[in-house]
Amino acid sequence: MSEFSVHRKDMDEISVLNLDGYLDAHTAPSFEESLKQLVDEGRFKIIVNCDKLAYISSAGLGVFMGYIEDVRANNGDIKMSNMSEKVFKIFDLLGFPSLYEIVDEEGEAVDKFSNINS
Amino acid sequence: MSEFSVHRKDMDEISVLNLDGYLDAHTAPSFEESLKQLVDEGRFKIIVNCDKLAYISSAGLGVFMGYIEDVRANNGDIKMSNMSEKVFKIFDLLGFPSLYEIVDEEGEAVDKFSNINS
Amino acid sequence: MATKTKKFLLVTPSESDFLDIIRDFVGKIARSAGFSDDYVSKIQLSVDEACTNVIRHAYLGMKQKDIEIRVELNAKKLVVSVVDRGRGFKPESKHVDDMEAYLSEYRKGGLGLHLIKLLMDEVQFSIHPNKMNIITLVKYLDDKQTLGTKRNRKSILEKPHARKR
Amino acid sequence: MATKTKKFLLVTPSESDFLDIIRDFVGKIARSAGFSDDYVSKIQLSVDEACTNVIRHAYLGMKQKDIEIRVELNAKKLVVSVVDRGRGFKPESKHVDDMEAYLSEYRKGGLGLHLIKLLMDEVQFSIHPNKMNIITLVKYLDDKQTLGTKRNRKSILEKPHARKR
Ligand SMILES: Nc1ncnc2c1ncn2[C@@H]1O[C@H](COP(=O)(O)OP(=O)(O)O)[C@@H](O)[C@H]1O
Ligand SMILES: Nc1ncnc2c1ncn2[C@@H]1O[C@H](COP(=O)(O)OP(=O)(O)O)[C@@H](O)[C@H]1O
Repeated sequence: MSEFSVHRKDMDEISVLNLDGYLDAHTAPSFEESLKQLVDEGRFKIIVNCDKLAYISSAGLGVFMGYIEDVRANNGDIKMSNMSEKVFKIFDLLGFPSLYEIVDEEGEAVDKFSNINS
Repeated sequence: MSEFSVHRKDMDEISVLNLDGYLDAHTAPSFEESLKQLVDEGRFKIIVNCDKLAYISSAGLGVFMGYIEDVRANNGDIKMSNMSEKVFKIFDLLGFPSLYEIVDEEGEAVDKFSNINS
Repeated sequence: MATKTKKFLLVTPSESDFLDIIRDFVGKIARSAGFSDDYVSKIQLSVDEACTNVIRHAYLGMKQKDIEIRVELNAKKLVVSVVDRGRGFKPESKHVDDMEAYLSEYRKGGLGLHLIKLLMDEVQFSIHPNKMNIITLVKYLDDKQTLGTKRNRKSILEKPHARKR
Repeated sequence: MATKTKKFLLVTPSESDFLDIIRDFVGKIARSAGFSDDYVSKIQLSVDEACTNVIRHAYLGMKQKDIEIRVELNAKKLVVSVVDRGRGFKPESKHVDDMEAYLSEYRKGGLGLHLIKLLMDEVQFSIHPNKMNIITLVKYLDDKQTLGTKRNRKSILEKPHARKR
């Protein structure tokens, strides 16, 4: 079975989801559950830290697609950070960088959310 | 393919073979080659350091069996050290500790060879 | 590695639990063939996508069915066929022409076959509903794919990474 | 995991190059069944031994032959069958009765089947030379084997570790 876990960290208005392991059709529901939880709580400023994300398939990409519209309609965003070269290549291949903000470090994503607030 | 390598270190009369990885039917010939080389050079005081040995099958055990008689007939020995719990269990299951000296640390094996010399 | 073709077969239940077994199986064979890590990853992802489709679509989620992964390896290429005996589909109708339009629709799925076509050198379909449906993925062992050169982080779609808001 | 039986199949060429693929395949299934690391290792080693025998003995070293590994898993047990279509053998004639005598002869081989019998709960043979030879290995999923308790380093043969010289 694919190893995968999500760890959540709340900082004021912003929530960070740390993804760890293999995000495929088997583990996508667990990531989806975490995103849904945030949306249900009305927390729309979301950073997905991919530092420990070893792998992503289209089932994982679909989770991002499934929430972005709703989140943005609520004045929020899903930004991604700390992506490995390998994982970035897949996002890039599908043109996701034109739709999602992907930054090198989590801190940059925090700053971008803060700038919007100020 | 199974990953495996042998690194040799000579110290006076004693030679140490450091095994690294998976010792199975595919990689046993490489270990056998290293042992044969020592015997060909007349180096019979042999320590096999198993610190990085992750796995052993009977094909690997057979290599030890194939040289021990010859080595001992030449006043030498094959001693083993730094075995993980997992690898030791296999040696133990087959009763190898009654035939081979298996010590915790490489240094102990060196001492045992030196005591014989003095 | 000899020039003769080497054949492998893996059959697992059609459940997502076993995608990691499938990725490992294909990955180990691709690595033994000399593909660079980068290409091993591409092959693994493509096979994952094809198998995920079998799990999700071929048998409408029924778990007591099989996924069959056939691998043939020779000095020139690696060929992976993913076989199901489910309801089949029309591959030509599933084409994603315009990724930009796709993304703007915020669709959740439909990227698997597109990814496979981007990642593999050749993709063939042989569809016989409820008899045998085969998607065949081919990757050639040329120098480029075995050298393991590091690509730039430049978008192949040539767009800026950060979206303007 | 449901109580229904799940079936897996792996076929590779009969070459030692692919023993790691076989160990990984069986290891992942055993782990998914809930076996402790200790028991996963025992199952992997047993299957390696059975496959090594096929590679070395069944086809007299010919490489263009297959090894077939069938796995069946249910709530009670894991059953692995290693199948060859080679020359067969008489399993009962290969028994190692006395390990002490064995070791004193400094024999190089002949430990594989002995190990398998020590490591698995049940071992069955079905030999039909040049048709189909099957060694079936069974491990039960009882509490002991899934808890992963650490055993002592005490010899099961109850002998001192270091040999007197
Ligand atoms: N093996 C298959 N059996 C039946 N239908 C399939 C199969 N593979 C693909 N399809 C069909 O092709 C469509 C597109 O597949 P894909 O591009 O992987 O996206 P997704 O699986 O996310 O829908 C699927 O929605 C399904 O209708
Ligand atoms: N699949 C097989 N096909 C033919 N002969 C076999 C097979 N498995 C085992 N044997 C025979 O049984 C003997 C004992 O096997 P084993 O205990 O594994 O030791 P080893 O392989 O080191 O000889 C082998 O030497 C071989 O003659």
